[in-house]
Amino acid sequence: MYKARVLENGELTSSIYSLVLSAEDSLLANFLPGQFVKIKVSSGYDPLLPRPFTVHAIYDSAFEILYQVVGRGTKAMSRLKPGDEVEFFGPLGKPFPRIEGSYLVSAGGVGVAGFGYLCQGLKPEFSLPAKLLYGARTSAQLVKLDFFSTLLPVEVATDDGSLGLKGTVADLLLAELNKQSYQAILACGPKPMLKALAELGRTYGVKIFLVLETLLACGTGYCLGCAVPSRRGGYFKLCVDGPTFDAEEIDLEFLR
Amino acid sequence: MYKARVLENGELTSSIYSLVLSAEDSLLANFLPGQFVKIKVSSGYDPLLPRPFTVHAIYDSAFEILYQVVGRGTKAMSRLKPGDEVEFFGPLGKPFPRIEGSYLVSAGGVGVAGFGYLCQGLKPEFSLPAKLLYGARTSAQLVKLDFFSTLLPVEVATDDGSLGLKGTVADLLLAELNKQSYQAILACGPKPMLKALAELGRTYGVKIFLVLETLLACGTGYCLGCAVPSRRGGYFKLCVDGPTFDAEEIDLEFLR
Amino acid sequence: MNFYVKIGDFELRSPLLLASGTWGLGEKEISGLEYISALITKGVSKDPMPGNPPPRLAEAPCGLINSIGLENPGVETFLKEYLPRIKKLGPKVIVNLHGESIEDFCYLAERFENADVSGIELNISCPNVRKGGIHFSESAKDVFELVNEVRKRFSKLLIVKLSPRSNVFDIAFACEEAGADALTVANTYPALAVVSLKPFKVLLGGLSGPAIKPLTLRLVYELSQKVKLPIIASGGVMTGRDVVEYLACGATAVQVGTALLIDPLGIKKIYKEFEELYQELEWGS
Amino acid sequence: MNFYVKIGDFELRSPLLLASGTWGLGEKEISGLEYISALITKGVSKDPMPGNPPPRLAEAPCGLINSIGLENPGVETFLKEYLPRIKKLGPKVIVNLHGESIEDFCYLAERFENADVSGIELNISCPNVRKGGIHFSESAKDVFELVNEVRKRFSKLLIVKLSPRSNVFDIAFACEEAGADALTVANTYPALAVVSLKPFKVLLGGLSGPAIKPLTLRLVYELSQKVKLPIIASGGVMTGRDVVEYLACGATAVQVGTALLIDPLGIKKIYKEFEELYQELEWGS
Ligand SMILES: Cc1cc2nc3c(=O)[nH]c(=O)nc-3n(C[C@H](O)[C@H](O)[C@H](O)COP(=O)(O)OP(=O)(O)OC[C@H]3O[C@@H](n4cnc5c(N)ncnc54)[C@H](O)[C@@H]3O)c2cc1C
Ligand SMILES: Cc1cc2nc3c(=O)[nH]c(=O)nc-3n(C[C@H](O)[C@H](O)[C@H](O)COP(=O)(O)OP(=O)(O)OC[C@H]3O[C@@H](n4cnc5c(N)ncnc54)[C@H](O)[C@@H]3O)c2cc1C
Ligand SMILES: Cc1cc2nc3c(=O)[nH]c(=O)nc-3n(C[C@H](O)[C@H](O)[C@H](O)COP(=O)(O)O)c2cc1C
Ligand SMILES: Cc1cc2nc3c(=O)[nH]c(=O)nc-3n(C[C@H](O)[C@H](O)[C@H](O)COP(=O)(O)O)c2cc1C
Ligand code: FES
Ligand code: FES
Repeated sequence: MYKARVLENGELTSSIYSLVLSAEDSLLANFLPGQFVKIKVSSGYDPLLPRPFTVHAIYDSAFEILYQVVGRGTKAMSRLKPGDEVEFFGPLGKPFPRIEGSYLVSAGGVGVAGFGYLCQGLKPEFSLPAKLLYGARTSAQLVKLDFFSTLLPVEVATDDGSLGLKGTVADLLLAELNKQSYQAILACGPKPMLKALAELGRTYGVKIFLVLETLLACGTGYCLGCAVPSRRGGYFKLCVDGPTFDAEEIDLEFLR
Repeated sequence: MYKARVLENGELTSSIYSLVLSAEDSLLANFLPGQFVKIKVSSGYDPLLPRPFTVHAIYDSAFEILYQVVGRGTKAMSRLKPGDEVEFFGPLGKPFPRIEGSYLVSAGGVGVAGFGYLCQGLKPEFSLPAKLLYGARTSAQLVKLDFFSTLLPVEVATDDGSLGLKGTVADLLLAELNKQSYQAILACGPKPMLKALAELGRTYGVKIFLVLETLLACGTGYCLGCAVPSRRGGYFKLCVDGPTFDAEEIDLEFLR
Repeated sequence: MNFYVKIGDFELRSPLLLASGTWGLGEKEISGLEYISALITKGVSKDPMPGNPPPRLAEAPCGLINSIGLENPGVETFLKEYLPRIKKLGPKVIVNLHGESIEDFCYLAERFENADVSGIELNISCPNVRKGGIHFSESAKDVFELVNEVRKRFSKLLIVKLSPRSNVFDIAFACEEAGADALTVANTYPALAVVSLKPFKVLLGGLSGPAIKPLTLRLVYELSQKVKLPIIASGGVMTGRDVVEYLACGATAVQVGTALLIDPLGIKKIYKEFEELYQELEWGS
Repeated sequence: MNFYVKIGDFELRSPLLLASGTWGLGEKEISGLEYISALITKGVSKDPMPGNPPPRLAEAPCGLINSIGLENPGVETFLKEYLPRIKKLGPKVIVNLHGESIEDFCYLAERFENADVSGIELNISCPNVRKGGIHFSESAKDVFELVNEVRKRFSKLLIVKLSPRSNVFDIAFACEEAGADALTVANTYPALAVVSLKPFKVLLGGLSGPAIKPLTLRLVYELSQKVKLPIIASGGVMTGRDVVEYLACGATAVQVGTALLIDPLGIKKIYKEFEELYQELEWGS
């Protein structure tokens, strides 16, 4: 693992946090949009496994992740303070596919985390998406809206209608696909959202890439623990073949 | 366990720290000099066992412990910051014996921790010791010297002679016993020091009480894990029969 | 809460029992006893036992290794001085028995047949004694004979506490056949800690605590599918969720051990967590 | 450092080997290989195996539960596509073998007799397959026959990897008798994790990591006093101190598994810690 210092750590909204870690620029130069890091969350052996998080943004000698507090590991992370030392490893996983032509990114909840770096446009080989479709339960849960709004057009939806469309990201996408055609969609969020988007993609004949999650042990391709069933039989390894997959290649049963 | 807030936590000298924890006065009213608390040192299950520390001093709605960083648990404690929540339980163990007549307290290194509360004189039923004999490797390791000096006469010894007598606590005690007679000695420190003092005590026919340590699991008398061999066969339980023992009652082999 | 199960005539309104050896013998106050169904005593033997010399403990990753060596005052002193005090604590009492031979166990069972206890738990699984204990678990035949003989002499609740390192299935079948009322699954796992490297010194003892939960959970799951006897789970219960997991895996009740050593106020916490989850899962309805 | 041991003709200048299934099959870079004596491959079977459906993993207190189900490309693809790549990594290669029958194992041993590998490790202890694996360990007689037959066909380093839940002593004697060169003690411990309560869903798998260290340390300690075969320890090695403890308890070498999953830079760290302690203890002199 590499050592890093906590530069910032704080709540953006109830249960979603931002963590900024120091890292050498020579290491950061290897990070590509869509990749993730794993972070050690305890000083002892419990919890044992480092937790994976996609890189949200890259700064000078630092990178940021957004994380939702869901269990013991993220709870422990939420207690980190500036100056604390943490261990991490990365970059891991495949970057986002490089898409030629106009494409959308769509995020549900903390799923937006992975798109920041892409939208920052720091890597010329990754073209900017045309728009971000972004949904959450309620407006307060739409974190980093200002950040994204300065980078690209953003359309939002909330379950309670407190901001943007009253509805889901799938509703946003449906409206969008009815207006215009896109080369591809990149989607990250909860499983039901991904499933809905994958189905929409199929109906409209537009390529859709899903950012998937599963429990990881190694994140480095060593353990074969992160099996994602392939549509053609057999398994992908989420941590090295993904986390982003062409929806056509995976068995969508996985999203149940 | 009870919840407490960290009010202060910091290094006094290399590897010896002071931790001040909030606690309700109604609870603190039960604390007696010589008793200890156990403190949970991890948020997960590793390390599993709370660590025992004698109460060093009592303040309004707060108490202080002094701890030496020797392993994983104390290392984790050293990272606590004001405002953090910790869990503890106590008071545990027997208080110091109530000694009538003039007596000495003698401490080696962080062994001084337990005598602060006694010397504060907050509990009238515990008479003040006549003197503190206090030794350490070097002057920098003599923590809380100012605190003790305002409460009672202090004689110090250092291995390197950087302050007070060049020598050990046993040397201090020897000089003291040659000068004057005492009802009893209360001693806390590393095993070789306790052994030396116990032998001196026997030679001079003065009662000596030793504050002992061993690994504890429960600290509450439940597990029988903290066996201290009795001179008369069988075992004491350090956590409920001690931690302070009459040197005559225990098998001094334990100090090897 | 409407939790209610029976093991023979033995009624439980809480799934929690206190495990042998982890709450003393009633000398010290225990908080939260209103939330448990029974107290299982530290192992009691025919004659007093001094226990093992120190060190008796070592810490392990997410676990505790102990080698107490069954320190206890012996059955007569227990009956005279300890039992009355333990009875006053409130909950029903089950006596954990240690014997070196079938005769020892029979003798003890007879002594408790008319004593004011609800049942006995035969400890054939202590890893920390030279004779008896875990050595019984080496042969299903011996266990059958042991339980069979004890059964003849003891009419109340008869539990056998298995060792996880034995051939649990054969031993469990033997207990069932011989007329036991329930099984405790399981005792600690034989373990080793290096106490010091120079000079080289080890502690041989039994591992308890969270580390063993996934292992004992597996044993309970497998055993409950193979034997009809009710299973009382023991191993690493720290939270209400752990209790629920054991019940879901086939246990009838669970014992709390190491958790109480760590947090003397832990019983109430575990019970409350259990209650909440039990209701959330609508198990009671 | 002057660490040097031999198992048969097999020389080790570091006590570290990489455990089966915890470094892939050489697809991904592994840092610190200069500090290890050999790579033990993921289990290789006669025919390709797809592995188990997800979930394959669960976290446990101080441990990891896995049920990979021996996903592997089968011996022919392994020999053609994987072995050449693994050989290029540098260290000697030991192939971990999985068979459902004695015939399977014999077939595999023959295939590797003339392949460019230093030895084989017979996995008679995988808890995650329906046939073969741990089921072999139920009978010392079967194990004797298996090892005996394989020995006739394989002249290089022959290691048998034991299950901790078997009767290890009898199995170990059987291996010794049948001509094995060394034992790996031990594989993962059969364990269970409750993946979800509603609907109730469990993962049956093998427990690895720090949680099992005190248990495997005990097995190594006891076995090394009873069998003459060199013992390669495997279970929860996370630090240099763990390596030293295993050697002090009778192991000839140790395998690093879960530790590498957690920290891909861990080999160097463990080796350096070991080296320092080894010198401090003056074991080399
Ligand atoms: C490649 C990858 C990238 C990720 N990026 C992000 C990110 O940028 N921001 C973010 O907030 N989260 C991200 N996650 C999810 C994040 O890793 C988990 O939320 C985190 O590991 C949970 O740790 P915990 O200890 O708090 O929860 P635990 O106590 O381990 O678990 C709490 C609950 O969450 C479930 N859970 C645990 N891990 C996962 C998982 N990986 N997938 C689904 N459910 C899980 C458990 O089953 C349990 O119900 C990512 C996951 C992957 C695989
Ligand atoms: C009743 C009592 C009161 C105590 N009061 C104080 C106090 O006021 N201030 C203070 O600094 N320390 C005190 N101690 C000792 C303190 O509890 C230990 O130093 C601490 O538990 C070590 O925790 P760790 O996780 O840092 O070390 P570990 O990683 O657990 O161990 C580090 C090293 O210390 C040894 N060790 C661990 N615990 C003990 C122990 N209890 N006795 C002897 N050796 C041990 C281990 O064998 C190991 O070699 C007291 C102990 C007892 C029993
Ligand atoms: C300190 C200690 C002493 C124990 N003494 C006994 C005993 O006397 N008899 C017995 O059958 N089990 C004994 N046990 C085992 C426990 O009753 C329990 O089965 C085991 O610790 C596993 O549960 P746990 O993980 O909840 O502690 C003891 C355990 C500990 C930790
Ligand atoms: C993900 C994973 C996969 C494993 N696959 C195999 C295998 O294919 N064959 C085998 O004999 N052991 C396998 N093992 C067991 C390890 O080789 C090792 O013996 C065990 O994990 C204990 O060591 P550890 O605690 O250092 O991980 C696997 C272990 C893990 C964690
Ligand atoms: S998490 Fe280990 S291979 Fe993906
Ligand atoms: S530590 Fe448990 S009885 Fe003393």
